[in-house]
Amino acid sequence: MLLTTLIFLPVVFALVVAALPEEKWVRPVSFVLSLGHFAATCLLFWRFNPASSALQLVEKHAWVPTFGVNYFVGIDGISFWLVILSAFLTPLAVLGSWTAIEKKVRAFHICLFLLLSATMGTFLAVDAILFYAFFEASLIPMYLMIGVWGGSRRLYATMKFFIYTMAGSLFMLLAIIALIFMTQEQMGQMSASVLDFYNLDVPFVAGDFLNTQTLLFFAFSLAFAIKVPMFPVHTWLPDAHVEAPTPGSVILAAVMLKMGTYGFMRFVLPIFPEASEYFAWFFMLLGVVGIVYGALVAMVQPDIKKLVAYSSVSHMGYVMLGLFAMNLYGTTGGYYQMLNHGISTGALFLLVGMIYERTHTRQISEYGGLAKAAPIYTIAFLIVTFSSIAVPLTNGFIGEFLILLGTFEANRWFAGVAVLGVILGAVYMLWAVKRIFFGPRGKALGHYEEESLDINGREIAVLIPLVILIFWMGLFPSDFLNWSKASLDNLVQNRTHYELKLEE
Amino acid sequence: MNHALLILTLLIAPLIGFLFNGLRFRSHNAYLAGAVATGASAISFLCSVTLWTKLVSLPVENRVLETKFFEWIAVGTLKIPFGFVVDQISIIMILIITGVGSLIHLFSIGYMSHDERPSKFFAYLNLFLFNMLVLVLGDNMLMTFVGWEGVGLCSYLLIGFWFTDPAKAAAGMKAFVTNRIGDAGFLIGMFILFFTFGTLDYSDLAAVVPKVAELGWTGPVTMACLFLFLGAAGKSAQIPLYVWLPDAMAGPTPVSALIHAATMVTAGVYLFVRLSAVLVLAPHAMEVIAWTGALTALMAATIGITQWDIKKILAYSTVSQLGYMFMAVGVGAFPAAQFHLMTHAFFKALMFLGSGSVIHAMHEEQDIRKMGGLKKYLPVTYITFLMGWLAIIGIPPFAGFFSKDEILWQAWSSPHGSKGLWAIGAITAACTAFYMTRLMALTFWGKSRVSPDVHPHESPPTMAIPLIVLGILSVIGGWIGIPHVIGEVLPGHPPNIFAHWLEPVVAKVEAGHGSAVMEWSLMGFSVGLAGIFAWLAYDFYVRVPSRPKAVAAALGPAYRLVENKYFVDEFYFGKIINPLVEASKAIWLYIDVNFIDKATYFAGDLVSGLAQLVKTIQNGKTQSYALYMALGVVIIMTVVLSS
Amino acid sequence: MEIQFKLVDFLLVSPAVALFIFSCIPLLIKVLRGNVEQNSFATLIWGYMGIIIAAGLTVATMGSNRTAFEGALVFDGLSGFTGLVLLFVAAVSLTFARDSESTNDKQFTENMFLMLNCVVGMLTMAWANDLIVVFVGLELFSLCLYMMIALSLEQRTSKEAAFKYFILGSFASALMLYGISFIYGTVGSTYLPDMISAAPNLLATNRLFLFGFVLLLVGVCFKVAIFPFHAWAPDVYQGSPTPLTSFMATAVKAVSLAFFLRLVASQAFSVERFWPFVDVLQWLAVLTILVGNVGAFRQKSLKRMMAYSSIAHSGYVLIGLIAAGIGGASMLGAGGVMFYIFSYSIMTIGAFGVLHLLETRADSDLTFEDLRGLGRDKPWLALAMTILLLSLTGIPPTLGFWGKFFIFSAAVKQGLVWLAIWGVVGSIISVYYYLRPIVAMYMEEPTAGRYTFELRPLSYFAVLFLALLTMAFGLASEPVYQAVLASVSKVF
Amino acid sequence: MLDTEALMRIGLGHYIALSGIIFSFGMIAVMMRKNVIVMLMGVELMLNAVNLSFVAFAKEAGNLNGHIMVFFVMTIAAAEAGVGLALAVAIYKKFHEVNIRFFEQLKG
Repeated sequence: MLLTTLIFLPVVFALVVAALPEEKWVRPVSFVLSLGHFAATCLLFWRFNPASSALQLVEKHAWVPTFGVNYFVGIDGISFWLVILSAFLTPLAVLGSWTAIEKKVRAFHICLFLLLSATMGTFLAVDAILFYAFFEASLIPMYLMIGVWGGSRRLYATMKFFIYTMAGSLFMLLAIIALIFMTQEQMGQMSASVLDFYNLDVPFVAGDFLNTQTLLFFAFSLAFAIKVPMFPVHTWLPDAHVEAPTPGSVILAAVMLKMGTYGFMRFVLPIFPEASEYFAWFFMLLGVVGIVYGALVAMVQPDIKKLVAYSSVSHMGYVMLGLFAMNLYGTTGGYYQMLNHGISTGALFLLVGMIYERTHTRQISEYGGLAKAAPIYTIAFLIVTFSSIAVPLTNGFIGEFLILLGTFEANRWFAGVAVLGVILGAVYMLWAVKRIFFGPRGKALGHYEEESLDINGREIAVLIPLVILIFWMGLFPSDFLNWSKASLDNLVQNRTHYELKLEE
Repeated sequence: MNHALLILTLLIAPLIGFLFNGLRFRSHNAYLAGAVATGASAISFLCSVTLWTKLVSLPVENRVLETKFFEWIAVGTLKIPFGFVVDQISIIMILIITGVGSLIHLFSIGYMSHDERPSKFFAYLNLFLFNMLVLVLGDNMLMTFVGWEGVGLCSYLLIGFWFTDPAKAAAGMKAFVTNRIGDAGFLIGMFILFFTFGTLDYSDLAAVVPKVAELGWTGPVTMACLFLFLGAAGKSAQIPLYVWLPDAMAGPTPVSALIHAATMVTAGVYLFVRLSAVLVLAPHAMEVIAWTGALTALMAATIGITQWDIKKILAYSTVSQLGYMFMAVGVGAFPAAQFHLMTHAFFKALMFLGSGSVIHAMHEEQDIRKMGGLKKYLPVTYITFLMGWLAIIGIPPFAGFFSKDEILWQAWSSPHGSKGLWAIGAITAACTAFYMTRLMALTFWGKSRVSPDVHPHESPPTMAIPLIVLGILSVIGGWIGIPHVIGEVLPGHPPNIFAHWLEPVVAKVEAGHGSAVMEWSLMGFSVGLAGIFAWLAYDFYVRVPSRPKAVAAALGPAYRLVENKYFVDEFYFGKIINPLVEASKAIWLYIDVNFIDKATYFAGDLVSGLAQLVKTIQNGKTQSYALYMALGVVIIMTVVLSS
Repeated sequence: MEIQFKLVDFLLVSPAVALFIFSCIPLLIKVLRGNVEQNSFATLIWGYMGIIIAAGLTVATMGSNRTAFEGALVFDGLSGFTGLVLLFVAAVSLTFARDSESTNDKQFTENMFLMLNCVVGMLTMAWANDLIVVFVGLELFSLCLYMMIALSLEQRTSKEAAFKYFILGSFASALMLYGISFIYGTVGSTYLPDMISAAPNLLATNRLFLFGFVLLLVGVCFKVAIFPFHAWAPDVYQGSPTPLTSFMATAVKAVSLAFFLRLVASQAFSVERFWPFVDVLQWLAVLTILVGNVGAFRQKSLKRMMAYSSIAHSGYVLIGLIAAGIGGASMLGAGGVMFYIFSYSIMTIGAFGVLHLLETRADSDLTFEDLRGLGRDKPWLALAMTILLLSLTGIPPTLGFWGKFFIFSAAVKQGLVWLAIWGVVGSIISVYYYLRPIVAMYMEEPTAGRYTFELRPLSYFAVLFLALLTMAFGLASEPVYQAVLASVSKVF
Repeated sequence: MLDTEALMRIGLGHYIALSGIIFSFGMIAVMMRKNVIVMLMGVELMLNAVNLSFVAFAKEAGNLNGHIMVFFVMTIAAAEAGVGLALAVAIYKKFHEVNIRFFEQLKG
């Protein structure tokens, strides 16, 4: 029942928030409730057995038995940290949006809780249709978040976001349907369970594009690639991020993008092993292009949030590169990078939001000399920056190093190009840092007194957990990876005949 | 205390200093901050000394103190412990780092006493110390890389310490990014080594490499070494990545002394001494390293002749000296490289601190054209600076003479060396003598050109003591590495202690050719050359001050080329960086906005256009609708009945 | 020829009889009171009673699988299920009609009379097992619809809509009838089972039959609004009073599709000679999806947008019909179609209901701008509209998702992947226009004081209930799907 | 040589052909004429063409179904005519002309 509780508890919370008599209670109550949800999620540390690669804490109830669709949830080492990450970031998002969200506070927190529920469901669903349902359902709260609480071009951004994502995922729906019928042919009865998909023998013909496995592979890949987002289907992301309110950006970057990469790990790689292998070069190429391209474009962005958004493209390119290196280093690194990106980019968006609340501009050119005006903020920003550009002993380094190592093993030329991302990452982040924090006082700082722009206690409280995690994950990666090790090993070593057992 | 605890203390002390000062970064109390930081550094130094005594007490063949704190990364066969090793190489490094580091910390108290944020400064300095210690103590390449990036980070922070000046902030960024280019090479080098030898552990590498060598895999090793050299070139300011170091002088002078002269910039040399067993398998890579080092030495030395900023001259001098070290590495003279590293740390730190003292005295004036005749105002600085000068131009028996001549001799005699390398080295030595003497002449000798409202004054004792200590070291520091030929004729036949100390841990290159006579004559030649050029510079700048201008005018374009540092910065900015930025803007505009988004819009426009078509067809006329139906029926019937 | 009518036959048609009787009662009262309109609520209650009794009787006779009147009517699961959907839709539309500005006046009694008799005609068509009965039923409900539309208080567009619908409907009926005459001429009977049993043979050999059969299908396609027989739909839907639009868009489609399903069950599509038409039909499905979605793309009027979207939905259903027709796993297709009818009816009538609630005048024609501020002023109504629109888009876990899921499943299973892909493309286009009302309701700057009026409670309740159903059946779609499968199991 | 006998013998084919011609005339009337009354007449013409073919087929098949159908069609045609004329009257009352061009408001 734990997993079901984790998925639907936020829905209950949303109702609680909706029923609160006074709006001024919404924020504190939401914060406490989301903390409660995080605490409940932490129960997983006791209930989850990290030594096993099997699917654990399974719950299965018939939903649409005619099509073999079940309410089937379970957790393994791959979903484990993503679930924790989602639950961890929500209280921070609530705390971080304390003053950022001024109108329709109640509705905003309802959206936040529904989004949490949908993301939890996405990461925990083992049934393809259930996964699809949560995957799609998560769009709606985010759509509203951007559209209602967003910036000036919010309508454009939110429509673009929704249509892009929807366009990819509908083809995935067709592919899921095809797989369901394949289970019927090969196993005698229909099943939408991913576990049964793993056992399918999806016919593959190398060299011929129009064969079953390749088509299904690309149908799934398109959906997830848009979500990741990979070059060249990334253009919804900068717009969505720029227009989204701070907590929306945080959740979008930290959690929702992971749905794409998680989809690759859960669906694409194990269900279509031959096609994945055959087209690995293509995805590595896109990953590499994404890394360099994202970095170059981030470099010349005039808007801080857009810069961070493009840096996401670059970072997620690393993740894809690692996953499609298809070896232990790459996969582990890619997985770790997913978490890192969640922490550091989430933190960056929070930070950008904090300063935006004070100066009401995100134009880099209007800043300058912020380090004097907001020293603590500067320290936090620098730490997160170093995490983002993968300085050793921060979390980012572990992920990037392992990814590059794995890529080098798989294809040294891609690794050679991907390494450029290490350089360019430093370039765009530090250049931005230089222009924002150093030099003479910028226009945006206007009449503010020295240090009066600095962040307050609440904001420090938001950032401290993230900063701690940055170093914790950088110093003791094993504390985190040990929980996923068995599953990742299983994914890499048994890729061609992948199987997830159910924990007895 | 057992060695693990010692190493822990050694590392933790500066970290605690960093946290202490970092958490109270707003404090203006330079003395408290400096005391804590210097104390932390001193504790580390004491630990280093203790470790050294421990090491000495161990048998020669087994002088290793290892400790692994925890498993850092363990994925697949990659097992990276958070482990440290103290052996013959790293002990030299940590003694230099903590020793010279402590002195510089001490010096900084005085130097930074009037700064706005002394606490922050000392915090960074201690953080640097920590990272530098991690770099040299790491027992595997990845730990070295941790320190490697860490020192780069601190360098970035310290160069940009006075960040309100955009040029200084830019210099910090330039340093970090240039280093990152090298780091990327370092990463690839590591990958190649890992997938060739299956380990990144230094001791494992040393054990595995000779066996693998028998298989004749020189290809990957050469590639690995070249990529690692790219990393080293970034950190140690070699062609083509040296450009950041002169700009790095934007940082406070003690930083230049500690990071950009004595310790961090020598990390590349340290790396190759550490990996000597691997490097000797790649003779082609060695050749590249040697020649790059030599050319860097020459190039930087020539630039040094034309500079007017006291720190810039020293910076180019550093680049040049680092070139020597790489030349030594390239010809397989690892002990010589390490030896020069040490002596250079002494005299260059001294000269930087001395220049700091001068700048401090001159109220932040760095242009040597506005100095002159300072020896009477700054006696201590002058005397100690003089020691450094004598050391760097290689006058026996000062420290620089031994190390530099060792390198020159090896460049001549080593099987990897050549006469060309030696010649470049010798010319560089001549240039060095010239520009260093020029520096001395313009700063301390001759007539005073100090502007009347500046009243130079000697520095306080906290600044003087480090100068004196380093001055003494610059004099005697070379005596532990007296070459064999000199040792033979000296009373008591002092051996080359330094080379013997390192012997067990560095790869041996087969003995050089060349006789003692040859060695003596080359030594004499180079010392003589240095003397001549020193005198020449004295002649130029003290006796006939009008001559430099005339010579410069006579040289014309050649002079301007050198004066403008061979236009390398202009080339990088004009031909690489700016085009890259412009290209990125173009990519953003043309690919992102105008192509991908346009394609998306095109889909939208297509639907929109079709919508217009549908709307046109839907014209509201009942009879048109009936016509569509009739046409539909006709077409369907045609299809169905005709087939 | 001896004709035997049994008592049980009358029992079986009793729902229609009941409806007819209850439609007459208020009219009779009105006439007796000297043509004075009585309380519309009382009229409504009479209507509800008729519908409830008819529904009860339908349930009672469901699954009996009998034929009545010499086999002219058939009472199988398909007709029963369709009948229930029709009655439900009628009840909701009646509620709307009573609350509407354009219908509720001195003539609500007549309106109700027409609507219930319209349902009688539809039930007749749903039960029909003979082409004559099909035609009679079809004409009965069509004529009622023409009149109801024309009865609107709105003077201009409703008349235009009625006239267009009338002319084009008659035109299509004539085509269909012409087709029936050829079928009769070649089969020698108008009895549906005769035709179905003869069809495979005749299709292959007899061009006249082919001609007639295609014309019959064209007639049905007109009612379902399949391209190129769709052109009436946007104009008529927009011009009609919204309660009627909601009724037309759902009930007419439901009953026509049910009849289509019967035709498709004839295995005609598996006759090789008929394959060109199946190909044409596939193209028509694609074009219908495209025209529907593309046509809705740039509409300003919400009703017109919904009209085009209903054309698109017809296209999706046509995919299911083809999948049901080509043999093999026909049940998937048939189940998908019936489920889609069910889900589509609920969502569409709900969405039109929202529009109807917001209309303040008889000639209101809401645009997107008119929805601004709804999220603030009428949050629950906005929420209901959001759910309904998301369901129409096909976002899980709403009912609309399952409708699409079952249809696409059938298509994929039957090898009609390309149709499914076009369906997906259409859905992607539809995201844009279905989300625009949501944008208007929540995200655009609201106009002050637009929605200060009270919502009419019955319709409001109905809309909320429909939204709730959309969610509830979305979460629990299996029972519905099982019921649907049971209903079509005898036909296929 | 023309088989005059065959031409003289009027059979099913002729009836069907005639009904087809009348049906087409009806269709054309609906599609071309602007006067609403004439359009109605076109519809009636189409229905009567159908009647003709029904009767012809019934004669050929020898059963009553076709004849029954004709009666139904006639009734329905009458009803349709009633509705149609009522609409025409409504148009006339408003515009004083029964031209279809008044009904082009709903479009796009």
